[in-house]
Amino acid sequence: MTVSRFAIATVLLSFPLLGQYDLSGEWGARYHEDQSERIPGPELGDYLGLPITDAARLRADSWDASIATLPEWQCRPHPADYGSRGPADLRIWKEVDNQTQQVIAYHTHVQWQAQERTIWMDGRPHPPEDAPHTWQGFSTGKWEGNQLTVITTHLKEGYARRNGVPRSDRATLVEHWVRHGDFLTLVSIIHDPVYLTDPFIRTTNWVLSPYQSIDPYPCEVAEEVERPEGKVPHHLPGENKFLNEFPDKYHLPAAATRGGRETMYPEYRLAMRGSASIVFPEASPQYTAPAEPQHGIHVQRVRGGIYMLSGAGGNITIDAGSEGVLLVDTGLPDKTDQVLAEIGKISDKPVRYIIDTHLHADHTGGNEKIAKLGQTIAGGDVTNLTDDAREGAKVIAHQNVLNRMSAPDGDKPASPFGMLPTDAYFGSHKDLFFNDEGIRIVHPKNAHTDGDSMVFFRRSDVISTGDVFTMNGYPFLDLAHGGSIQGELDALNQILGMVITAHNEEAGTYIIPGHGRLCDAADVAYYRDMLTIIRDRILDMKKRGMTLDQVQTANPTRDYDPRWGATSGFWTTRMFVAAVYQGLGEKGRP
Amino acid sequence: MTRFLAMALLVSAPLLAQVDFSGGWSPLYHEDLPDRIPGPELGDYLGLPLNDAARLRADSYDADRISVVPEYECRPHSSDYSMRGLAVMHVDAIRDPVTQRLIAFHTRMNFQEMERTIWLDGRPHPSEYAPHTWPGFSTGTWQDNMLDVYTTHLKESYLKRNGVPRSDKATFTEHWVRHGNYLTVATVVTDPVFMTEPLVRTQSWILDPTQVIGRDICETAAEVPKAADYVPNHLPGTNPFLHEVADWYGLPFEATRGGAETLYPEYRKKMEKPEHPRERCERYCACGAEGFVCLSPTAPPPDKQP
Amino acid sequence: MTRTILYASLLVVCAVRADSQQQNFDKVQIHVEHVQHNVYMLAGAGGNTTVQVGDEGVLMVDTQFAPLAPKLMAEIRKLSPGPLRYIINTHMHPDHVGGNAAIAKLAGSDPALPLRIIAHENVLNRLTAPGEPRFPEADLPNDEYATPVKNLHFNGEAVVIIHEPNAHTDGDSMVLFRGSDVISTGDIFTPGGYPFIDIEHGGSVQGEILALNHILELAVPAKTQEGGTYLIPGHGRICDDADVVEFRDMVVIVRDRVRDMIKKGKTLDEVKAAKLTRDYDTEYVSSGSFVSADRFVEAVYKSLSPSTGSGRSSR
Amino acid sequence: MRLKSLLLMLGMAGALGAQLGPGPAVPAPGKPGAPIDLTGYWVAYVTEDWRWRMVTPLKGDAASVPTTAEARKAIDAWDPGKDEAAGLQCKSYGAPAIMRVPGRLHITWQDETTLKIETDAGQQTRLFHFDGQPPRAMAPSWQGYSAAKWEGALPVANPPVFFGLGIAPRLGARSRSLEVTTTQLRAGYLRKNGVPYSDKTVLKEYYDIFSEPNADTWLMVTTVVEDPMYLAVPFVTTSHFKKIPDASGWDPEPCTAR
Repeated sequence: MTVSRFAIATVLLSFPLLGQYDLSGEWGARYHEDQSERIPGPELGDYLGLPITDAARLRADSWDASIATLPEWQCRPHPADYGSRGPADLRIWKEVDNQTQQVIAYHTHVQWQAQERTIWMDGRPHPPEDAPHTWQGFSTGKWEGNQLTVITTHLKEGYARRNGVPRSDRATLVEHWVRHGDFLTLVSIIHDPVYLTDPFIRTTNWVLSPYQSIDPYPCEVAEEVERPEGKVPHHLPGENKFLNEFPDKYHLPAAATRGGRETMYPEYRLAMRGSASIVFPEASPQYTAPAEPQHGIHVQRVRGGIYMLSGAGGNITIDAGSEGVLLVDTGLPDKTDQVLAEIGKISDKPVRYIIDTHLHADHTGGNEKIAKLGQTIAGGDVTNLTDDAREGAKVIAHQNVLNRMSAPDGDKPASPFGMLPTDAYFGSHKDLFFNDEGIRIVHPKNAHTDGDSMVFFRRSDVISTGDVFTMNGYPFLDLAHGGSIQGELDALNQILGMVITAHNEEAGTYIIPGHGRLCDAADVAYYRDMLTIIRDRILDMKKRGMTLDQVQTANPTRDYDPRWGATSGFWTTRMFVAAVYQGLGEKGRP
Repeated sequence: MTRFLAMALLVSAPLLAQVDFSGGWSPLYHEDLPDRIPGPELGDYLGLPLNDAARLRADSYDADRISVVPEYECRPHSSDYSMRGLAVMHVDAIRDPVTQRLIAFHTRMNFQEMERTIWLDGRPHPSEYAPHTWPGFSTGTWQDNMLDVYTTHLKESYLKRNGVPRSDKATFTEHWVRHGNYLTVATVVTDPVFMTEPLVRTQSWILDPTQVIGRDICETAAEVPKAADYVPNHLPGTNPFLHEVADWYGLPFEATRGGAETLYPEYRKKMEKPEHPRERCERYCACGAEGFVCLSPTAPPPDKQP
Repeated sequence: MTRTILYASLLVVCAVRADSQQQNFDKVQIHVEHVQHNVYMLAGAGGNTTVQVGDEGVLMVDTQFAPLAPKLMAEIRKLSPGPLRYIINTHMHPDHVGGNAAIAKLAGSDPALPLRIIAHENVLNRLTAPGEPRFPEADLPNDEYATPVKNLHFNGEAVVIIHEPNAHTDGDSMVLFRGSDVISTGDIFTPGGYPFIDIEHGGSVQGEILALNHILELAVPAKTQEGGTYLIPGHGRICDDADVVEFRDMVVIVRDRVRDMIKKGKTLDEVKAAKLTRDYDTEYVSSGSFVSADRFVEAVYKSLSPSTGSGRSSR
Repeated sequence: MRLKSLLLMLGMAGALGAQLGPGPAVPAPGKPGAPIDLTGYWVAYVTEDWRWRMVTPLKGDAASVPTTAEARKAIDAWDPGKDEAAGLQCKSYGAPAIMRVPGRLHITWQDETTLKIETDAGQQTRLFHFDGQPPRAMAPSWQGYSAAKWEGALPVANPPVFFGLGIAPRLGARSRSLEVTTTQLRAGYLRKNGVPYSDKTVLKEYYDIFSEPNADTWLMVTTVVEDPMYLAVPFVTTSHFKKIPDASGWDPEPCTAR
C-alpha cells in the first residue's frame, strides 16, 4: 500500500512543473525590426529612442570606430543584452538533473562569436559583488506562468548600441522569454543607473528552424595596424565630424537623433513640430538585483593556490601551497586579526613572504603583526644556526617604498621598524620561485607612486596589480610620492602586455586590482581606454592654454564620472583632474 | 604463524649485509684544508690530471663572474665537489614501508643545502635525454661493508672552485666504507672532456650525534650593473695571476699547471727548481691548528718579479 | 665570389645532411620524454619535436623529416587522441620543417578548425625564395606572423611565440608554454654542439647572444638555480637555466676572443689558425656534430667584421 | 602440518647459516681468512696535499694538521741540518707518515700470520702481525709494532636470543676491511718540514680495496693518528694507491731530511 501512496504523491508533486514550456531547439533569427541597425550596424550618431544620459552621449560622441582594431577589442563578443541584436541564430538546450529530472539550467548559443549563456533554474543565489564580471553575466531564471523571467547580473561593460553608446558594468538585465507555438519572443529590459535615465526595453523574435546548423566562430587577435604603444583612437569633445551625417542622410531633426528619454514617447512628435510645453511621463525607477550582501571580509579562490581577500582595505592576494603562504599586501591594521583568521582557514602553514605593492597604509597596515607571526625561509649562511629562521616573514618591496616608509613624511612620522620591508629590490623586476611556480615582481615606474610593484604568478596566470589598477574609481595618482599619469598609463599597458585571454577576450589571465572586484583583460582594457581618453582631453585643453580651474569647470570626465567619479572622500574627481593636469608637463607626451 | 617466521628470516637475511650510514657526519678537514675551506688559489691546478682544454678554460676564468653573472650567484656544488667543500653531511636511510628493505640513502650537505638520493633498489639510470641536475642520478650496490655508488646525468660544474671545469659528460663513482665512527669516501671522477685519466680523491667524516644542519638560502640579486652580453673572462694569455701560487709557496710554476704526470712519485725527479724559492711559510700556515681560524691569509701579496 | 662558393658548399652540406639521413630512417627510434605538465619532447632524427597535449587537442613544435611522420604520429596518438591544431616551426631548416606536410596529412584536419602551421614571416620568405630547394606547398607555413610576439591560449595555458631576430637564422621563433613553464628554443640553443649561425640565412652572433640572454630572462629557475623553467633545445637533452648559462658564456667568450683578434687586424685564416676554441672543442665537437670549430669561428668572424657582416641584428 | 612447516623452517635456517660463510662470522686470522688480496705492487696517486707531499713544505707550514700550541713550538724549531747530523733522516718516514710519502709499496705475506709492506721511498719495512698475541715489548722504532686483524663481522650491538631454538644469532654485515693498530713508535714527523708526533702516539689504520669500471684496482688507507701531546684531535688522513702489474718504476731511495 505504501508504494502506491508514494507514487501518487510524486505524480501530484511533479504535475505543476509540467506546465513549463520547453524552449529548447534551433531558432532562426528574424530581423523584422531595426534590421538596418542589427545587421549592417547602426549609423554613427544614431541615438534614436535611447533613454541615455548626457554622460552616455559624450561617451558615444567620443567613440571612434577604429577602436575595434585594438588587439584588446578585436575578439570582443556581444554581451548578453546585445547578443540578440546582432546575427542571432539561436540554439537552446536544457540541462536536466537525472536524479530528479528537474531542469537545472537552460543553455543558449548565439551565432555571432559563438556566445554561450547559462540560465540557472535551480534557484542558486547570484555571486557576491566582487566576483568576476563576464560578457554573458550570471543569469537565474524562473517560470512565471508561460513566461521565463531571467535576471542577469555581473555583466562586463558593454554597449546599448554598437556605435559607441555605453552600457555600464553596474547594469542589470531583465528578460522575459515567451514561446507561442513556433515563435519565440524575447523582451529584454536594461536597467543601467550609470548611463540610462529609464529602463531601456527591446523585443526580438525567432522562428523554430530544425534544419539550422550554427558554424563555429574562432577569433584570433592579429595586430595589423602599426601604431605607437598605448594609443587609443577617439574623438576629442566637440571634434566628431560624423554626428550630422545621419540626420542629413535621413532628413531627421538633429535634436531627435541625439536620443534621450523624451524621444521614446509619442508626445515627442509634437515637440518635434515645435510645441514647447509638453509634459513627459515620470521616469520609472531603475531595478538593481539584490547582490549577496557583502560585509566584512570576503575570500574567493581565483585559480590554483591563489585566493583574493577583499574587505580589509586594499585587496589581499593569498598564495597558499606546499612551501607555505605568500601574501601580496596586508590590508588595514585593524582588520589584521580577521585576515589572519581567513588565512588560517586556507592553510595551516606559516606566512613566508609578504610583498608590498606600495607604501599606503591600507596595503601595508598588517605588515608588522603578520610578519612577526610568519617564518621566513632563511637561515645562517653555513653556520647551521637555525634560530634566526624564526625571525618572521620576509617583507619584499621596491627600494623607494623602504626609503619613503623609513623617513618622516611631512607631518607623519616614519613607520615603525616592524612595518618596514626587510628585503628591498631595485631595478625593473625581481624573481622568486615559490609553491612550484615562478613569481615575477615587476616595478612600473612612477605610476600610482614611485615604489609600485605588481606580482605575476606565472603558472597560475594571475597578476596582483596593487593600486595601479582600481575598479572602484579613478586611479589615485599620488604625485607627492612620485605618481604620474604617464607612468600610470605605461603600467596599464604593461599589464595588457603580460595578459593573455582564453577566448573572446575573457578569462585566461586573471587580475586582482588594488580595490574592487576580480577582473580580467577586458576590464583593464576599458580602464586603460578611459584614462587615455581623459589624458588626451586634458592635454588638448592644456595645449590650448586653459588653466586648471578652466579645465575643471569644463569637466572633461563627465562621461565617466557616473561610474568612476567621486564628489567627496579623499580622492575626488577634481583632485584626479588636477593630478592629471599637473602630471602633464609642458611637453606632456601624448 | 610459522610460515611467517620463515619468510621473515629469509627476507631479513640479505638485509644484514648492509652497513647503516645514516646519521650526522662532520667533515675532517685534515687534508687540503686551505684548498677546501678558504678556497683554492688562482692558477692552482696541483694534483689534477688536466688536459690542455681544461687548462685554457681555467686560465680564462675570472672570479668576478660569480658576482656579475646573476645565474652563478646561487650555484651549488654538484655531488662530486660537495664532498670537498663545506661538507657537514646528514644521511637518512629510506626504507620501503612494506618490506622494511633499505631502498635509498638520502644525503644533505649544509652548503647550499645540496640534497641527493642514492638509490639502492636497482632502478635503471634515466635516458640520455633526461635533464642533468647538480646532484646527478646515483645508484648504489653493496660490496659487503663497502657501498659502491655510480652517478650520471651531472650538470657541467668544476673540479676546483678556481675555474677548473668538469664537463656534463663526466661520470662519478664513490666508495663508502665505515670504520666505527669514521666514514671514508673515495671519489673517482671520470671526465673524458677535461681529464686524461680518472681523478681519485678520498675524504673522511666523523659521526656527530649532536649535529644541527640549518638552512642555507640564496636569492639572486643583480647588484652589479652590467651589459647584457658581458661575461668576465681573461683572453688567452692575458691572465696575470697564474704565477701567484708558485710565488707564495715556492713551487716550480710548471708543477702548478697540473697534468697526469705530476701525480706520480717519479715526477719529483723531473721537477725543476722553483723560480722564486722561499724560506718561511707566509700564507695559511697554521690553518686548522687548535683555535686558529684560517680564513684570513697572513701573507703579503707575492713580490711582483718582472 | 667567396660568398657563392660558401653558399654552394652550405647547400651541399644541407643536402648531404638531409641525404645522409635519408637511408637509415627505418632504424631511427622516436624517444618520448615527459618534460613538465602537458609538454613532452620527442627526439628522433634531426631537430627535437615538442608536443603539448590537453583537452583542446595537440600542438607540435617542429616536425623533423617526412619519413618519420608515421612514427611521430604513433607516439603522439599514445599521448592524446585529440585533433592536431597547430604546428609551429622554430626556423626554416629541413630537419625542422621537413615533416610538416606528412604530419598534416596523417593527422587529418577538421575543416571547421583547420590545422595552422605558424612560423615567422622570414621563414616563408626564405623557403619560397628562388635558389632554395623547392618545398611542397603543404610543407610551408600558412599562418606567418611579423610582430615581435604572437600569443595563443591553448590547452588551458598561455603559449607565447617569440621572434628572435638574426640569431640562428633571421626567422627564429621560440615557444614559451607559460603554464607548463617550458621553452622550446629551436636551434638557437643546442647544448651538444656549437650553435650553427647560418650567416647566409640572416644569422648573426650578436643576435644569437641576445636570444640566449632573452632565454635566461624568461626562465625562472627553482631552488639552487635548477629546475623551474625547463628548455627543449633544437638538438640534445632537456636542459634548464644553468645549462643555458654555460652555453651563453661559451658563445660570449669565443666572441670576445674573435673580436679581440679582429681589432688586431687579423685575417679569417689567422683567426682559425689561432685555434681560439680549443678549450671548448673537447666539449662541443664530437664525431656526429654538424658545426665544426672552424665553421663556428668563421660565422662569428663574419658577423663581427664590418664589411661582410650581413646578419647584423636590428634589435 | 605445523610440525612439518617448523622442520621446513629449521632446515631453511640451517641452509641459510651455511650460505653466510663458514661457522662463526669472524674470518680466520692472517692469510687463510683474507677477504681481500692486498699483495702486489702499488703506486701512490698524489691528488691530495700535493704541496705537502711532493715537495718539502716551507718551514712553519702545518696547514690542515690540528696541531696544539705545544706542536707550534716544535714546528718553528725544525732544523733539517740538526736531524741529518743526528742521523735522524728517517724521522718523517715513521709509520704515521709513511703512507703519505709519494712512492711505491710492495706487499707480500711473510708467513701465514704476518703481512710485509716494503716501501721504495725511504726503504722502510712494516710487519703486520695477525697472531693476536699482545704486542711484545721492544724498543720504540720508526715503524713500531703493528697488530692486525680482519674486521670480519661488524660488531652487532645486542645479538637477541632467538626463542632458544639455537638458530644462528643475528649476524653483523660481513666486512672486507683490515684493521691495524700500531704502538711503540719513536717520536717523528707527520710531514717532512717537522710537524711532530710524540712517542705516546697510537696509530690506527684501515685498509680497503675497490675496483673501478675501467678495471683499475685501488688500495685505500685510512690513517688515524692519536697523539695526546701534539694533536688536538685524532688526525685522520686517507691515502690511495693504484695497483700496478709489476715492479717497473720501483726506485728505492734512502730517507732524506730535507
